[in-house]
Amino acid sequence: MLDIKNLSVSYGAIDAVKNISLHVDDGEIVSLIGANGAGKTTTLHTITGLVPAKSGSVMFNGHDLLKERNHNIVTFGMAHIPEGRHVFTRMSVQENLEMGAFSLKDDSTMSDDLDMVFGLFPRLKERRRQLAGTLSGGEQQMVAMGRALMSHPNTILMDEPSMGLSPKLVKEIFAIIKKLHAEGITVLLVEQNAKMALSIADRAYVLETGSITMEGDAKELLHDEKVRKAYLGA
Amino acid sequence: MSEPILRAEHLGITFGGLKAVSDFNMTIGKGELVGLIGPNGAGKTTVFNLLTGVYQPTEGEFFLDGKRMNGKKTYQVVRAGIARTFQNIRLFKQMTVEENVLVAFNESFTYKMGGAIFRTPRFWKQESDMHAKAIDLLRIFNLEGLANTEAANLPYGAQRKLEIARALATGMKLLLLDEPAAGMNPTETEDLLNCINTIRDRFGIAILLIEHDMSLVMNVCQRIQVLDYGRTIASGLPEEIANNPQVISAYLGSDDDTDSEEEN
Amino acid sequence: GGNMYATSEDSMKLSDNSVITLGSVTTNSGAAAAYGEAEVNGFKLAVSEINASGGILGKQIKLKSMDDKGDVIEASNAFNRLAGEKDVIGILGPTISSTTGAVAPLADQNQLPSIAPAATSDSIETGGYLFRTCFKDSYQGEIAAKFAAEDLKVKKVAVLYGTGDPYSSGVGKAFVNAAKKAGLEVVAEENSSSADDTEYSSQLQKVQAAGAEFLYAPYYYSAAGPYIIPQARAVGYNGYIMGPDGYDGLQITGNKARYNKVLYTTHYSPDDTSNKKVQKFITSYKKANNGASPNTFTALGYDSVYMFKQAIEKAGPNASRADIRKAIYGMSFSGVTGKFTLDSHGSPKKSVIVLEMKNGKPTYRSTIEPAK
Amino acid sequence: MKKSMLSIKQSYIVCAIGVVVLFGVLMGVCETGAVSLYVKGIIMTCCIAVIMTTSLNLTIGVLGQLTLGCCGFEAIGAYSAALFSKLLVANGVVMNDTVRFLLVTVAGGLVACIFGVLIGIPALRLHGDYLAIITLGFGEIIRVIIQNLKVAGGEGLDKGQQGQALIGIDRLANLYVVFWITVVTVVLLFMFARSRYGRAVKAIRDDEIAASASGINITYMKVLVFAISAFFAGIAGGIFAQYIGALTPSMAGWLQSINYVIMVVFGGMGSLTGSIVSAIGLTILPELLRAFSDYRMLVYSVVLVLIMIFRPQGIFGNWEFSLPKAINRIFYPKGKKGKNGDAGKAEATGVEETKEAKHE
Amino acid sequence: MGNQIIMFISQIFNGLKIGSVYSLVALGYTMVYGIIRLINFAHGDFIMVGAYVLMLTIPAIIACGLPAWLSVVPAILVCVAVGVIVEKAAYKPVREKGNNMTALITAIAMSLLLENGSQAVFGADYQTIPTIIQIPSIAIGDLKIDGATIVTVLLGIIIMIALQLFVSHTKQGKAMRAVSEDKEAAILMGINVNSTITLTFAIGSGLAAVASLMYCISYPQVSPMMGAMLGLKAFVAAVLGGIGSIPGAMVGGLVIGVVESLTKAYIGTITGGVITSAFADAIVFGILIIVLLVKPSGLMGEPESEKV
Ligand SMILES: Nc1ncnc2c1ncn2[C@@H]1O[C@H](COP(=O)(O)OP(=O)(O)OP(=O)(O)O)[C@@H](O)[C@H]1O
Ligand SMILES: Nc1ncnc2c1ncn2[C@@H]1O[C@H](COP(=O)(O)OP(=O)(O)OP(=O)(O)O)[C@@H](O)[C@H]1O
Ligand SMILES: CC(C)C[C@H](N)C(=O)O
Ligand SMILES: [Mg+2]
Ligand SMILES: [Mg+2]
Repeated sequence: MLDIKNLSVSYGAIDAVKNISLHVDDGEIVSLIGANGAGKTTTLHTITGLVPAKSGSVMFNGHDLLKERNHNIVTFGMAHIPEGRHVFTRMSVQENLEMGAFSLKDDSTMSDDLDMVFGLFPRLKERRRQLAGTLSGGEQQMVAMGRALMSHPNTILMDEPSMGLSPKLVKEIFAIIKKLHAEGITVLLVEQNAKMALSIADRAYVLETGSITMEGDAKELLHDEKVRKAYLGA
Repeated sequence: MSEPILRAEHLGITFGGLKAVSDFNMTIGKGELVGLIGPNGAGKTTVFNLLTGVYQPTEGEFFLDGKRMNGKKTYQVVRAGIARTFQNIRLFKQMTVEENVLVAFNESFTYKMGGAIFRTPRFWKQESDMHAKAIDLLRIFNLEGLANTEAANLPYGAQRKLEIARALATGMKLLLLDEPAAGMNPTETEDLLNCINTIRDRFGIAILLIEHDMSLVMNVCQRIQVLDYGRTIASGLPEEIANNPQVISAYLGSDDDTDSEEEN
Repeated sequence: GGNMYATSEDSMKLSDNSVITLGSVTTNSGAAAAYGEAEVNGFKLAVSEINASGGILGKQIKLKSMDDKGDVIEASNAFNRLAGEKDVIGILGPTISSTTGAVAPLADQNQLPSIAPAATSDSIETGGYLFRTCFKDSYQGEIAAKFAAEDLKVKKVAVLYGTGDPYSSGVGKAFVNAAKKAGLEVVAEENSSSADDTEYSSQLQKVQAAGAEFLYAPYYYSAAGPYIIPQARAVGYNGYIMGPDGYDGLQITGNKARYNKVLYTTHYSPDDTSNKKVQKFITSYKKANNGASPNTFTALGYDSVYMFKQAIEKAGPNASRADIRKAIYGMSFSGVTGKFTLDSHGSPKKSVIVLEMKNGKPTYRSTIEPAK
Repeated sequence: MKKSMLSIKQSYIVCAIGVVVLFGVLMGVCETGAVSLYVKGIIMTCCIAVIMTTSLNLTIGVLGQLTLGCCGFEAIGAYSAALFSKLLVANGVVMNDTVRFLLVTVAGGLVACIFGVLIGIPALRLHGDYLAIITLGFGEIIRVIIQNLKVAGGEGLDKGQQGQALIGIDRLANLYVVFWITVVTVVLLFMFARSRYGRAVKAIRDDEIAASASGINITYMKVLVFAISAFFAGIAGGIFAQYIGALTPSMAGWLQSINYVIMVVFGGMGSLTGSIVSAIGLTILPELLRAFSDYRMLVYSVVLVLIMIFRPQGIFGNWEFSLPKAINRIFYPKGKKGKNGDAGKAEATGVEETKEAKHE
Repeated sequence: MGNQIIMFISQIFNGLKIGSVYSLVALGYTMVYGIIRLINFAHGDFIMVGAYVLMLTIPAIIACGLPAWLSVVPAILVCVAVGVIVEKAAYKPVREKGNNMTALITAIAMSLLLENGSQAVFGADYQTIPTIIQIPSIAIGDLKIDGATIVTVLLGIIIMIALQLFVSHTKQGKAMRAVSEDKEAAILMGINVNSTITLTFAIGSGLAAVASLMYCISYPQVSPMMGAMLGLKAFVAAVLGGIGSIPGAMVGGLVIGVVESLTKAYIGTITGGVITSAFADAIVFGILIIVLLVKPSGLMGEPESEKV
């Protein structure tokens, strides 16, 4: 379980995240919504150590993530699908997936894991030898997701997985998130597509210019008047 | 009907064996707003790249106001009147917001190097005229307060708007917008929709819009053309497109198949 | 406008100072640093010897050394700086011809006598305040051609030189001209881009194929020793190889036999027992430098200091810079690098010694007197 | 937008006065004999370095293209000027020294400029490290060609001998004239950078694709910048030739070019002030280090590494010094942005046209 | 006629002799460039450091009764140490705070530092290296081929294959590729970016020591400046082959060596003496320029086209 307390992050003079606290319980889907520049990506980046925190604490299953070296975090069972996918463009689809298993000491499960991912994303199986850089945006998103799954995570941070995807792919991606959830994986989901995000999440936080302004049951927030006006374009 | 702003005939391009776009036909009249949609990798951005001279078509031709544009370099196409925004935002990051717009006004300046070096009255006059025009333009997008901010420091939404403002400053007849609402939430998208309507009314230009956000596309486009694997699979009025079974299966996805997708 | 080149009328005299200050401008960093370093070692040895034996006219000598990086601007600045210090009575250096060429007019304008130990280019002569201790390029090329024709009696000669280096190309071209005059057949004229290439096999192979009996390869010891000579032997060329004074200190690598039939013209012979100065120079250098051997540039630097000594002694305790210049002009000098007289352009007329490598050791072969 | 206490045009006048005062000081110290030939020589060297660095800054800092061949153009300018000067004398053309100096220097600049265009058109199709290496290559080719030209060796013209230093060049460079050439260079570069041309160039630096999509002819602008840089490098070369009086092909080498690149980066890319200060600073630094004699270059390289580690954006970043601003700050101290430390940021967003670089 | 052919072949081997050394050096450039996009200008000077270590250790190694070439072991150790220290002390802080250009200047400054530093320690003069190994030359009829050339070429090919296998098939190699493509994503995979970069530097610097050995076998002399021109040529080789590409570095080095050699041998004859062998360097650069204009990413480099 992930527990963030009083976290603040700044880029030089810009305070991107101001004293936020949030938690994600095992097996939950928690959604983090907010306008552009609210600090969502920054929050996720701080959790996995890509950006240093100014103050606060991030506890994950007994590990103080802010004190850990960032490349070790994945070994605790946390995977992060970054904003903008960040696939390794000059590696093939399969190599990308194999990179996902980099942190595993033992790679005997590799072929089973690959089969699992290919089962989830049959399209990737067809394209396993293609360089990831030449894939379409949606296919790259699948690679990013599959790659994260390869590290046997129990918790996945997802940053705008639906960005730039066709409506059909968006539906597919959300279906997969639900399926992961059903398998017991914990998900912290950042989304612009607030409607979809809130409809599959258990709980949600609303981030506004670096601060959490609302939190609660996702379905309730979905019907909250303020949220509807600000994020759902009602 | 008089000569349309844009007429594309059988445009196509191949990347090392891959036909990214083929037999692309389209006409856009003055003041029209046309949508271009299709699955990821269908070739939409590639169409924009063809229309702006980033890539040269391997087949077909296209005309702006009846003038053939094949073989023209990007800057020539832009000067002739086609401007665009980019799917991955491309601003002049280390320049201020106002400078970003002024760069696009470059062709409207007539002072020459000598004028610049000797700071002639013409230099001063044009610089101050352009400054005024730039601020006017920024005002449409509520960006005038940020005129002296470095573009890199703008919030994402503002960056998207600045890209549009910059494109407008080239003084084009046809504006190509590539996923302007990507990464925006529905409320911000609505704000953008208003902006698009404003500029179309105010400048009387034609717009070609790529977008995956159906609420935007269906609301603002007069006609929509759908690409899949580089080919046009449908084109028509928004309602027709929304109900076209081929479009639904390739692009929109049916509302009830979300669960079946993952199983196959 | 400001006249940059006003002369300093109020130049000091020797009597104004309790010590005699000599400035030096040499190349101590960059690609040619090795030569400058060797010269400075020569200066230092001479200065300490002179000071130990009572100085010049009873005064100790002080050396002010400056590095020019082999760069003309740096050399000019360093020279001007020393020229501005009124106690500096003369300059040793610069090291290489290009910086010397830039400094030569400054010496005249500052009326500051300068002795360049090893700048060999023909073109730097002014006949004013700049003098040198070494032969000039054309002179050595001519001597070598004469030697090939008269002493070795070869017919087919070849030449290899670096166009990028004024020394190498200056000597090489002079050789070609003289060789043609001497009736030799120049069967191959090969070039390298610079004088510090490492690979010459291609050109050498052509020299070999052209059937040359004698190869003139004017380079420095650093290129000739480890590269040119072994590579020439490796492509099967077994004829004579001759070089200029740059060969002094030739470094032998690998099989010593490869260096047989290698000759060079130089200023002095280490095994020349007739010149006591040579032996004294070599032993005291070895003593001061942990047994390391001096090379030509050290010897030339060493002599240059003694040239100043002789001139200052002649000019007397009240001499100004201009008086010292007068004393150097046309002087006859006898030092480690031979007995010579400076001509009206400031270059020495020297006898040339030809050394031949035998079993890895340079041995005396003959002395060629300057044409009168 | 921050209001300036002095109008733009007034500020230009202030800068002009500043330059004239500086010149007065220079003339004062020179005429009264307060400075030695050595110091004059260093000032001359600084002027040459300032011209080289500020013009190179246009390509590297403003256009954002790394070139390692600037000394090739300097050498072309130097050799052309030297040979042209000899040609004039050989043909018995009599003219005032200063006129001849200016004439041949500009001729050197023009020849370099022509080569700039010829080399720029193909080279500028490449970017980044590839452009750097191709310009380095052109520099080396220029060096080798000069080295093998008969006319560029020995005494030049008919007496030329390849591979030799070109000597006997009339040393007509006069410090006062060179000072004004330097001022004019800086002013021209400043005016260029602060105009629609400069804006277009900066746009290309930030994003080429977006720049062409804004109607800018990238190739034309790049070649223009390259040609301007080459022109001033040629001017610097012409001055160099007529100051030193002797030229060798090695001046075109890449190591020399890298020296100027170091100056540009060290000063802060895109900052004219930075270029000027670092050109002067890095010219003087090795002179100051003469005290360390043998370890001079070692100390120099250590200083360079340390500065890059602790100040990687260069000493000035992209900040510009502005005399009018400094005056405003002194005489109208109520302006809120008076803190020295924050001056950089405040200036960067301030009224652009008042930024004037003045050299110290 | 036969003579001409033998001459031609031996000219090619003359080119391979220096070319194979360029290749070894270029491999080091390419490794480092491939991962952090930095032209490590000091790489040529690592060779110089390696050569000095050889010079100092060979007598001791021989005194121990071991073959002289074993002194490559201390050379590798010292070069790796120097490479890693340079990376940690200078490049890393600059990479984190500055941009490409400042990193490049730091590399140049580092190169100056190593050159002037070793001059301060060893003096500026050239020093010879004792014979390391006598590799007999091979004679095929009239054709004599230098043994060291063959060994260097073979060694280059072996190293190239080993590197290629390492980079594409081992975990560490994949980590290198991942870091070179996307550092953030690499961290998320659990890759220690800093140690990966350090490892790359260590490999590159170790290669420099091997290159020193092969260089000193053919060209037995050291001086503080020896790395400058060698480094530049090797860098040109790496760019010609396509910087970042391991086989490209190998091919680039050999091509440059052979072009140099053939130019020196034939250009004068072909152009009737108008262009002499002194133009060899210019012709090498000319070829580089033409290749880059035709194929901007070098002979074997991957095109880096930006998708709009
Ligand atoms: N590397 C950076 N340097 C400086 N400021 C940054 C940086 N990254 C983000 N910011 C700023 O921090 C704030 C929060 O950004 P962040 O990317 O976390 O927002 P977000 O909620 O993910 O927005 P979006 O929906 O656009 O992805 C913004 O104001 C942004 O401009
Ligand atoms: N320069 C290129 N080289 C090779 N293939 C290319 C290039 N540009 C585009 N493609 C290919 O052309 C196809 C169409 O790409 P395009 O970017 O036009 O898609 P799109 O419709 O804009 O998709 P999306 O909605 O994801 O942006 C893709 O398969 C892409 O990989
Ligand atoms: C010291 C030597 C390298 C100088 C050389 N003879 C020259 O004239 O350049
Ligand atoms: Mg984000
Ligand atoms: Mg697209």
